[in-house]
Amino acid sequence: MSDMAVAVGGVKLRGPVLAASGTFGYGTELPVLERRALAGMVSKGIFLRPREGTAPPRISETPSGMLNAIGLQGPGVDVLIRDYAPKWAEWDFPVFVNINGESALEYGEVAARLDGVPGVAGFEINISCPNVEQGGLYFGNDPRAAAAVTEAVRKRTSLPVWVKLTPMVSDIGVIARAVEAAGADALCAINTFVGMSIDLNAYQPRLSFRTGGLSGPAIRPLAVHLAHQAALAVRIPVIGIGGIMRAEDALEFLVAGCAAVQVGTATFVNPRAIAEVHDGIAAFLEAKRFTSLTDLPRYLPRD
Amino acid sequence: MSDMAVAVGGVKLRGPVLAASGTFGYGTELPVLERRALAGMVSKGIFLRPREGTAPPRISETPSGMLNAIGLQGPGVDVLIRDYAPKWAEWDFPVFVNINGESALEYGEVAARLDGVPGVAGFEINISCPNVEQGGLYFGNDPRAAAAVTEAVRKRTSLPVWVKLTPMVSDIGVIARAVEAAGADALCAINTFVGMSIDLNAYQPRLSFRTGGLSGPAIRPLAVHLAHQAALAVRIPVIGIGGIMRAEDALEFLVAGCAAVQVGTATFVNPRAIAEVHDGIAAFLEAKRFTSLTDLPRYLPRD
Amino acid sequence: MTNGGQVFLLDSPITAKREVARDMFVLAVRAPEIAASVRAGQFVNIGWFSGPLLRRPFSVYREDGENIEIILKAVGEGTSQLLAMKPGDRLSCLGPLGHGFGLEAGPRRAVLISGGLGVAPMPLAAGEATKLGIHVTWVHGARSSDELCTESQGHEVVWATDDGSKGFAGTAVAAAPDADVVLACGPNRMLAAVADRWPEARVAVETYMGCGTGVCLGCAVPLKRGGYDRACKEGPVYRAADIDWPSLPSHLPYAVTA
Amino acid sequence: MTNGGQVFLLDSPITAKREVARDMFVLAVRAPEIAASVRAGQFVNIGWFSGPLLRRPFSVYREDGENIEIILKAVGEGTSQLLAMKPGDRLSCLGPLGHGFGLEAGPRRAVLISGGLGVAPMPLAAGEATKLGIHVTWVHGARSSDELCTESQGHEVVWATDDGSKGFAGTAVAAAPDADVVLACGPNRMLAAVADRWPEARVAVETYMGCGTGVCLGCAVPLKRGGYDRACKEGPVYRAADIDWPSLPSHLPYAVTA
Ligand SMILES: Cc1cc2nc3c(=O)[nH]c(=O)nc-3n(C[C@H](O)[C@H](O)[C@H](O)COP(=O)(O)OP(=O)(O)OC[C@H]3O[C@@H](n4cnc5c(N)ncnc54)[C@H](O)[C@@H]3O)c2cc1C
Ligand SMILES: Cc1cc2nc3c(=O)[nH]c(=O)nc-3n(C[C@H](O)[C@H](O)[C@H](O)COP(=O)(O)OP(=O)(O)OC[C@H]3O[C@@H](n4cnc5c(N)ncnc54)[C@H](O)[C@@H]3O)c2cc1C
Ligand SMILES: Cc1cc2nc3c(=O)[nH]c(=O)nc-3n(C[C@H](O)[C@H](O)[C@H](O)COP(=O)(O)O)c2cc1C
Ligand SMILES: Cc1cc2nc3c(=O)[nH]c(=O)nc-3n(C[C@H](O)[C@H](O)[C@H](O)COP(=O)(O)O)c2cc1C
Ligand code: FES
Ligand code: FES
Repeated sequence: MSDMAVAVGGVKLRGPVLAASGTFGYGTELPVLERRALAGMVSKGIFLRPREGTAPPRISETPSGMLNAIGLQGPGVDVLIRDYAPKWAEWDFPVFVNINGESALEYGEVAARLDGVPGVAGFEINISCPNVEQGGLYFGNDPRAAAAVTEAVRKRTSLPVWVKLTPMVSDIGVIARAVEAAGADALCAINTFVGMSIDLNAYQPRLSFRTGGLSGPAIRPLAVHLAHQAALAVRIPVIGIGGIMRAEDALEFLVAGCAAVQVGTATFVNPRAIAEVHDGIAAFLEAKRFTSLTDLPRYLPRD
Repeated sequence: MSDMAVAVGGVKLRGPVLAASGTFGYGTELPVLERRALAGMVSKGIFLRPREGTAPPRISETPSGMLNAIGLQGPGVDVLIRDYAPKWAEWDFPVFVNINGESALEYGEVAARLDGVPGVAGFEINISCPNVEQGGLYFGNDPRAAAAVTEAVRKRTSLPVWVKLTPMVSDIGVIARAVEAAGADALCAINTFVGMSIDLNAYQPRLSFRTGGLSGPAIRPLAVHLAHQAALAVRIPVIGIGGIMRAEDALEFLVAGCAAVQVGTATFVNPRAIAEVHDGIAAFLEAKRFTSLTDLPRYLPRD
Repeated sequence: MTNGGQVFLLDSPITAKREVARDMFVLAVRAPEIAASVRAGQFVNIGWFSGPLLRRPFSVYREDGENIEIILKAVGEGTSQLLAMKPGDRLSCLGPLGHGFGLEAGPRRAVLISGGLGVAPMPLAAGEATKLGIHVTWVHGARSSDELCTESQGHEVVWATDDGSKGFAGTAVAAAPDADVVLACGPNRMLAAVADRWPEARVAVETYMGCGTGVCLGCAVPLKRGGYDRACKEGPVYRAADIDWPSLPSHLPYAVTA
Repeated sequence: MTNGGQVFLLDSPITAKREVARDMFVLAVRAPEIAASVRAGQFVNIGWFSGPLLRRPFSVYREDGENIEIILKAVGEGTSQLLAMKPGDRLSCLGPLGHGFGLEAGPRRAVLISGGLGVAPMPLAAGEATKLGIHVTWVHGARSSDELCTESQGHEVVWATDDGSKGFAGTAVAAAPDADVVLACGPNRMLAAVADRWPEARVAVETYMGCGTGVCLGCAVPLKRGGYDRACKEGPVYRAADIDWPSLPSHLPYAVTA
């Protein structure tokens, strides 16, 4: 067996495949799961306070993809600490909390509350939220805002801090470097792309929120490109995300320069997707006679 | 029969469905085509001088999409004028030339040469080209550069000038308004998204150019969103492009606020796609008892 | 109710197919583990090779210990592909999922109300109720007699058609008598009418589903008390009075054509 | 040559399927218009319902006036789906496309060299040559005897296997005699060897194709004189000496497994 362990942004993981935020709940819901292969999970995005989420319809299928507008429904930090963290503390893989806020201060506050709570291994900052202080534009589009959020969290915790990038930018390298400089331990690339789908009976968007985030295999070539660009831009590890259904898809991200990957939408289709991706990567390494995942050739021409 | 005619950016078209640049050659190649439904075509992107294009492999299939890196292979403006324009002059639909350049000046020069040539009905400016003067960044990402190109072309021709937007921007409305102010008669949204796909035998990108443009149904929800955002931002008409395979797909763009659409990749799959999309829109209007395409309800909440 | 039970992920061959009304078909698939444990009102989430990205949820229509059945019409891409398949072709079945009707001994008379494809969970419900010694009246409605699935079960069966071409002329809700327990499934609009008349009715609602397993929060059901439940976990069966009906989308294709 | 001919877009049922070597199959589809006009070396571009986005190009293997045949192995998603289909299932066939070998009366002896699936255009080529009074020697190679498609045609047939398990031990190129006309099809690497020995050979090359109809410029074939040709229009058959072989990708799945 090849060695599948990886070190990513302040933690050692038993494998390269994690569960992506919003597609794995709080780790307690999924049936027929095989936990042995799970290197770690990122919990559903949380805010300081409870959020109801958006009105239905919240999802809509598209060619090889899906749009979602869940609106970050969640119970808020206090319930997370009370109901879920104690369970996480018993598991044999780390749980990262996907944190959200409407201001840099709020992000910092969420991190501070969770810092030191048993079961919380680290943070993934979701900078795809609208920046309420600066008129609703997204933190993730602006290098200064993205850096400010990263710093605000960095100051309030000694746990690993990962920053999850949005793809809706003209140069992801700029944002990547800004959050690296602000103290991120790793980058996660990428979150969903904004999309829209129209209901031709109602002459209006299918989703009540109008737009939604596109995920699934449709976005994979875009995600591989953006993760690769991020990896070229920084020295910290990059975790690749977007449309991974099978081991080959994950290997594309790894060869493109990612240290690990997250599997999202695939889990909806196949609750065992993560185990299958993990096993498939292991089989690939065996077949190619690599003794360890670190031997996998990477395509990272820094020119 | 419902009235399918539309007026778009300086021309009256017999229907709302055009052929997209790079997917219809020079209009002379395709077999089994049904021209009756073609409202117009945009020819393959042209530069001032001949271009060889990129080395193969140039294309790669992805889930519900394809990546291409053709490298704007083409014979240059002079050959276009000599070999193709005379044919176009005989056709019963307008031909727009997709023009490209490495500087604003070059774009203007291409337009000037083509201005007044019989068979050339107008221009579609492709601002997804790298701006050589400003270090290879794309014209389409920068509102000033995009406006400069538009002005450069506007000054050299009295034919309709359409500007084709790139989706790789954080706010398409900003670019849309900039080129509207610079004199564009219509916007075309959108061009392909940059993507990458990795060959796991070679441990390098499948395309020799490394990255390619993603087209096809995979991008449709993103394209509908961006075309809608562009339509909200400007008063000039927007022509929707991206992943249209069937009439329903085209209708999504039209309801989202577009005046017309272009069909690209679908033509590769089905050389009769444009006719089928056209006929399907007509059938939809009949079924809903709209006497004209202009009666189709549009979803354009300007709030 | 029936949650917390074990869920299975099975590679199931289609074993039979029959037409039960105009354009309405029943597919049987071999899924012994699900057949053995499914309760009325639960569903399976079905995927297949070269199918659409997401699985499709279907109520379990009947089971014979070895096979489960689902009932469907071709209303979109997924159902069209399913109905193009033949015995021997394989489906991936995830289930049983969700809370069912949760019938228990006690009540004397049950009325089962179904509209169109809302017939789906009723054979199992009729069977469970009968076993519990409950008298079952099943009222089933459709637009016209040729769209009515007349496979029936229960002590009394009442047909209703909008056009009066078979049985009662009008909706199933209008044709239904009162009872100790009311179970209903059909278009969300019909269920809203059920909720008006019998707030305590147990209704199986329909939503879009991303995962069917409780992780995506896509299947939000708006609640009267505020907030949202997951149709795939807390539902799909609800107490009628608990749902904020005006906020529940009623234009889903299944519902519309049901 | 054979360009400029009419192209047809047909909805064609699969009419037969047979295995001709290990994992190698021939599919017949009803396509009378294409069968009547196809020339050796031309191809059809095939799509199907719920298939991958792009069509897949296949050389026409044989025709009987009513049906055309293609020969393939499951090497990827498209070919796997095609081989899962059954007689009666429908394919969309666009063709005949491209320039064929363009055989004309004149030469006395022709050698046809094929490697693996490169057998595909040869039965038509052997037939055309024979009709023109040309003596045909067909040299066909594969890795081993079980991978060798032995459906053969022509005046002389020579087998070659890399492992010597049937016929000549070595490549088809090494086994081939000289002749007035050399036609070849197989992995691009093999064709490069053909070009070394017979610069005037007519070779059918393989590229990725977006459209098959000349509009996408995806099928670029690098030319010795500089620039690129379109395999789907100016090709897929070329004069061997015209191609810039080192720049032509040689790792396509068909080619690799051929
Ligand atoms: C708990 C539950 C039980 C169901 N039981 C049955 C049944 O027994 N028989 C039956 O015919 N149908 C049933 N449905 C609805 C069935 O899942 C839809 O008919 C089916 O998803 C439509 O899919 P399609 O691919 O044909 O349509 P499409 O329009 O192609 O579907 C496109 C997208 O919309 C989603 N979608 C569309 N309609 C629905 C819908 N009504 N519900 C959920 N998602 C939808 C699909 O999942 C997909 O993402 C049930 C739905 C739920 C939630
Ligand atoms: C002119 C011509 C004639 C051909 N004749 C035959 C034949 O007679 N028998 C046969 O088995 N194969 C033939 N091929 C190759 C055949 O098209 C490929 O085997 C097939 O496309 C592989 O598809 P796949 O979906 O199984 O593989 P995948 O790997 O799933 O294909 C993925 C993508 O790559 C493209 N692709 C992959 N391989 C090739 C390829 N070799 N050529 C072109 N595109 C490719 C596909 O179109 C698709 O876009 C021919 C190719 C060309 C260009
Ligand atoms: C239903 C759904 C909910 C999601 N919720 C979150 C979230 O709360 N926070 C976050 O950072 N990303 C969220 N995501 C994005 C995913 O984590 C992931 O970045 C994206 O879906 C792309 O990966 P995939 O294609 O593998 O799904 C969500 C995605 C989906 C589909
Ligand atoms: C092979 C190929 C070549 C293209 N060439 C051009 C081009 O020369 N100029 C241009 O503006 N757009 C070009 N495009 C982009 C298309 O015109 C269109 O904007 C894009 O493909 C999205 O539409 P679709 O999904 O319908 O294909 C090309 C697209 C493809 C697939
Ligand atoms: S369908 Fe995903 S949570 Fe219910
Ligand atoms: S395959 Fe499109 S031009 Fe040849």
